[in-house]
Amino acid sequence: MEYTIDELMAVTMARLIKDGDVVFHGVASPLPMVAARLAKLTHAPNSIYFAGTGGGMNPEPPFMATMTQDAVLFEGAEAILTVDYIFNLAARGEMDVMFFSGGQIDKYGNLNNTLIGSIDDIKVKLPGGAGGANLSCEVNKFIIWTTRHRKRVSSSGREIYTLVEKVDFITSTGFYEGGDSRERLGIHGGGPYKTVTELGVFGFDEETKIMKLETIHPDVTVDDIIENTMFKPIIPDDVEVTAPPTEDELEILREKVDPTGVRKVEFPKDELKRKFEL
Amino acid sequence: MEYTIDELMAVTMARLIKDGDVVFHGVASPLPMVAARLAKLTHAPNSIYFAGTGGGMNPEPPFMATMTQDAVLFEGAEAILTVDYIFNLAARGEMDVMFFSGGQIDKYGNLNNTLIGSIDDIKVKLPGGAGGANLSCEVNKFIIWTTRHRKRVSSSGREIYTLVEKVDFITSTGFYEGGDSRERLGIHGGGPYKTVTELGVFGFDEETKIMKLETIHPDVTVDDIIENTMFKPIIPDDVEVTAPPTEDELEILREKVDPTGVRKVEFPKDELKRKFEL
Amino acid sequence: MGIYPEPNKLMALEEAAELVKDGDIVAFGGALSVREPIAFIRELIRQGVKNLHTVGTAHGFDIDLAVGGGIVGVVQNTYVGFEFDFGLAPNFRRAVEQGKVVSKEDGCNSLIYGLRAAALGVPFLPHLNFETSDIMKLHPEFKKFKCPITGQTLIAIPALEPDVAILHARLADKKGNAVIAKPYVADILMARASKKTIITAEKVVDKLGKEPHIPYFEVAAVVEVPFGAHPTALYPDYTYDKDHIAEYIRLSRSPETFREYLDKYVYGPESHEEYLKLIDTEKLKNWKTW
Amino acid sequence: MGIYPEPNKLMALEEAAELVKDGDIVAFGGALSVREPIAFIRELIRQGVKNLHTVGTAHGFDIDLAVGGGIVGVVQNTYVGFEFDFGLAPNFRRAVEQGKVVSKEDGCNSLIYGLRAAALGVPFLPHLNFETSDIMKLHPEFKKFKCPITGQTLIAIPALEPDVAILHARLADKKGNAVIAKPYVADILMARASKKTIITAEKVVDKLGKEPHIPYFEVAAVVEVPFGAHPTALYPDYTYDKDHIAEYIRLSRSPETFREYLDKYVYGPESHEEYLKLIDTEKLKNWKTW
Repeated sequence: MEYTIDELMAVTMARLIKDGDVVFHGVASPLPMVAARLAKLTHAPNSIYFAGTGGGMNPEPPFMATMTQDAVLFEGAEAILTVDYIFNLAARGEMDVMFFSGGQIDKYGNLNNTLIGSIDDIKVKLPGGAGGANLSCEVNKFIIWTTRHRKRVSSSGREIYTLVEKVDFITSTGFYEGGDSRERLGIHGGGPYKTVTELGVFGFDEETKIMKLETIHPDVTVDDIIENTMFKPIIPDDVEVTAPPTEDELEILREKVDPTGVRKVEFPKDELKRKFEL
Repeated sequence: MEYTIDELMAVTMARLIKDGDVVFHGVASPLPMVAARLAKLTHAPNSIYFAGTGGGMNPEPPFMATMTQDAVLFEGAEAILTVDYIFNLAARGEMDVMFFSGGQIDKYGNLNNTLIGSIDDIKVKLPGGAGGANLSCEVNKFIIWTTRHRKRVSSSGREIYTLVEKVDFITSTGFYEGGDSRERLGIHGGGPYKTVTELGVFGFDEETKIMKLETIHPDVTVDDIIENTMFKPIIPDDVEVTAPPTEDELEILREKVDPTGVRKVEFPKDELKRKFEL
Repeated sequence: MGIYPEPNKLMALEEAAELVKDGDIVAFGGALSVREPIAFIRELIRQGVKNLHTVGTAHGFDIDLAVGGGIVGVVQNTYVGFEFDFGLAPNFRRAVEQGKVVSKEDGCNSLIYGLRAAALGVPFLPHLNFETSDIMKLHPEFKKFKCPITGQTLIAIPALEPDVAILHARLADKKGNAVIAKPYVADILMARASKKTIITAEKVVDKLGKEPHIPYFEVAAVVEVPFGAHPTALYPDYTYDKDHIAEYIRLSRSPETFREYLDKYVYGPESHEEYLKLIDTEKLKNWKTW
Repeated sequence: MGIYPEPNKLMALEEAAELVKDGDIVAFGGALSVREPIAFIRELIRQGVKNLHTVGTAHGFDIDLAVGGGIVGVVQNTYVGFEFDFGLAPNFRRAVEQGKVVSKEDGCNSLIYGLRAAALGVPFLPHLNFETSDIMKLHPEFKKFKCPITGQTLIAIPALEPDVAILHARLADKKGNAVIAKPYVADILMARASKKTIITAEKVVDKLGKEPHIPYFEVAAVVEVPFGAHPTALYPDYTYDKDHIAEYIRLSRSPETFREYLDKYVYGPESHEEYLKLIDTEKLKNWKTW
């Protein structure tokens, strides 16, 4: 039996959700959507899933949507909550898991969804961080994901990284300047918990709060990680391979959660050609 | 055609509501309830009436209730709002008219609904001011009413006044210590507008903010007012008699607004024997 | 702060009442003559919990019964009384005048701001100035401060997080999703502000079939108690029981006579079913005869 | 601050759009791919209002069209883009990068706190500290201060009172009572926070027959505009028009090609009815084929 990178990422992200967790994601979040729903249908049946700012509580969609406000995300929902109500859970310390991505992600897990360049000289206006600026300072933990870890080359020949030394603009706060800098300022919430990319999974070093490689995906080497990461992540001596999905997880993912393959839209086409043997 | 004191007070209070006003009252408020509804069926069809903390918006009850949470106050309501939502109108400066009463009412229109005696030695615990403490500092204007203006004698032979020199406890803020004392502290809202009792109607002197007699009811003399009021109200040279209800108002009040006579429950029995010729 | 993800929270009244501890801050739902969780309060009296601190807007029978039943230490409601039907709340008034219960009377909006701060997860909310009210003297926890934006005087109302909200619903599922009933008063806010919510419901069903007013994750326990608001009303199912209240008022004239009330209606019945045999429920159901 | 007691507010789209003035702070309802008041925005572009300041959470087509149509000066939304269907918002991005529009990007919760402060009638609300976010640099009006209760650092978010909220509803009556549709997003809060609300509705009826989400006294104007959210969705009546968006994205690649879009869909049609002839409304209505 084979599986693909989108499936590996979805399952890896799902497994970070514990039973009973309150789980939320924002706009443009196919993988978190799929992961949250998969967790609920596998090991975390009592997790509480708010399907984006549309506010569907524990929906049972027959398939997933590219758009977070799609009607399918209200199918079978136990309630439809207003967005302000959901955000209050975070400030109360009741939002266990959120998922954030970023156009740039730095070694402390700070995220940039706002602009490339500077405030006074905006090279690229990104869509914006939505709830991230506030919620990253409130939720119990957040999981960073990106399907664009691999560096690429711009039309002008410059190398472009997603995982950068320093973000151009901190939209969502990770471990800020590292160490206890976040805690010292009285920022609430636990900060970033893991970073899941198409190459591997990182945690954060307990003391320095720098990203620390935990696992690499089956067709990835530690050198691939180093080459595609602008900053120097902490790399332990023994880096294991990311645990594969189970057959059960794959079946539920493919048949019940996301039969139309919405999870794939986040990936560059070439990534989807990667196949792994179960 | 005859009319009675409950009818005169209801009509007098109703006429203080202008068309388009937002009108609210609290608990234990039969006369305000009847007045608000009467205004809406006569000269103020576009007034916006919230029927107490039950939150019925513009209900069309076939009769009135003694209790402000009674189901009849939701009959025909355009919406049922939560109590916190209604209160916000006051802070926004959008609540035009409220009605407050008090166990004690002083010359500046401060109201006591909390206790007789002092905080450290409570002789009588009154039910409480409900929204008054906050809302009296927010609503555009409030109307004070009482059906207990007449002094009475306690079992120990002491004279008891409702309209007192100084309240034992300020629950709701009138013109506080008079003059510009209320304004100077930055208290919002216009403060008390009129006081309607079973003996007459008072306004407030523009400068001193002391209660100023405006009209007396048909069977009342200025001496009656003086004798039953502990403080010295301002009494102008010419005090007119309170304008009588029109036949229309009486008919609508008796037939459509309050056919069961809920407005009468606030009055001592003897007061209801007073009859006036139209 | 509290999240209750469990799928089945259905329990007996006795078990749910044990979730309320001595000294807890409790918010009873409903108001005045409607939808107060009276069956639950009777059980609290039977269990003899002590020194509860009640918070809420204008209430009546619930607070007076709880005070008369000896389970209350502090009352932070904004009004406690009947209306022009039965007047002052006899047990509440007596207990406060005798110094047995502390009245920490609040204003409706400042009370709501406290609950709202808790619901929002912020340490306080700024209320427009009402420093001229002596209600401020009963609340040393309310602090005057200068607005960091405009410089005006405001009152900081600290977050008021009840240990438990007890709400009587018309319908609930076993998880705790609950449909309350008009008037909603402050119930939804109370559920959100509290550490946990207990739902007593007229009926517990497998599937609600409609949008809940209270989402299940706020709810720690669900109890099925038909006529659970009696003698207050739950519209449109049943109305306020004036005959019962008249008897209550009569028996509340002294602590001794009130003991008769408690013996007959609280301690006497072996169960809620037995209690209901003392009530003419048919009459209450057929109220809508106007 | 605004109360609208009038019993009949029904008016033409043209007349309602005149209520929006140059420089107004405007809150568009809905979000991203749903229930945005697009017919109204087309009329605003035709009337050539200038320099609007938009506020809201995550939006897409509405803001991008308004920016492309030249009526926006400042965007305070928290996200402007399509999702994984069509990616970045082309007109918005170009205008910001060229300095023609100011992006005053906000966080969803801080944006909501501003609206909520306005809804509550208080000058500010205290938000948990997020001083580490550079979003603070785009908002000099947000002030760090010390909590008067706990001493912790908080961020004061000043009241944000839109001049007008424009919400697309499923149903409204002539007075303005309006039933919106799932998802509700921030519409109810926007109506409450704004000086006035304009309701565009699929259908205007004499009697709603159900509880409104928006009470009439917040509403200054009611306009009947079937398919008024097109090309965004209004569930369950019609879905997101991906074909239309694809055409939009294609024509947005330069200001010159975007002029073609405006000529065809905004300036071209004589009326909203004429606009609808350009759309396959049947297909959009029959979306629920899964």
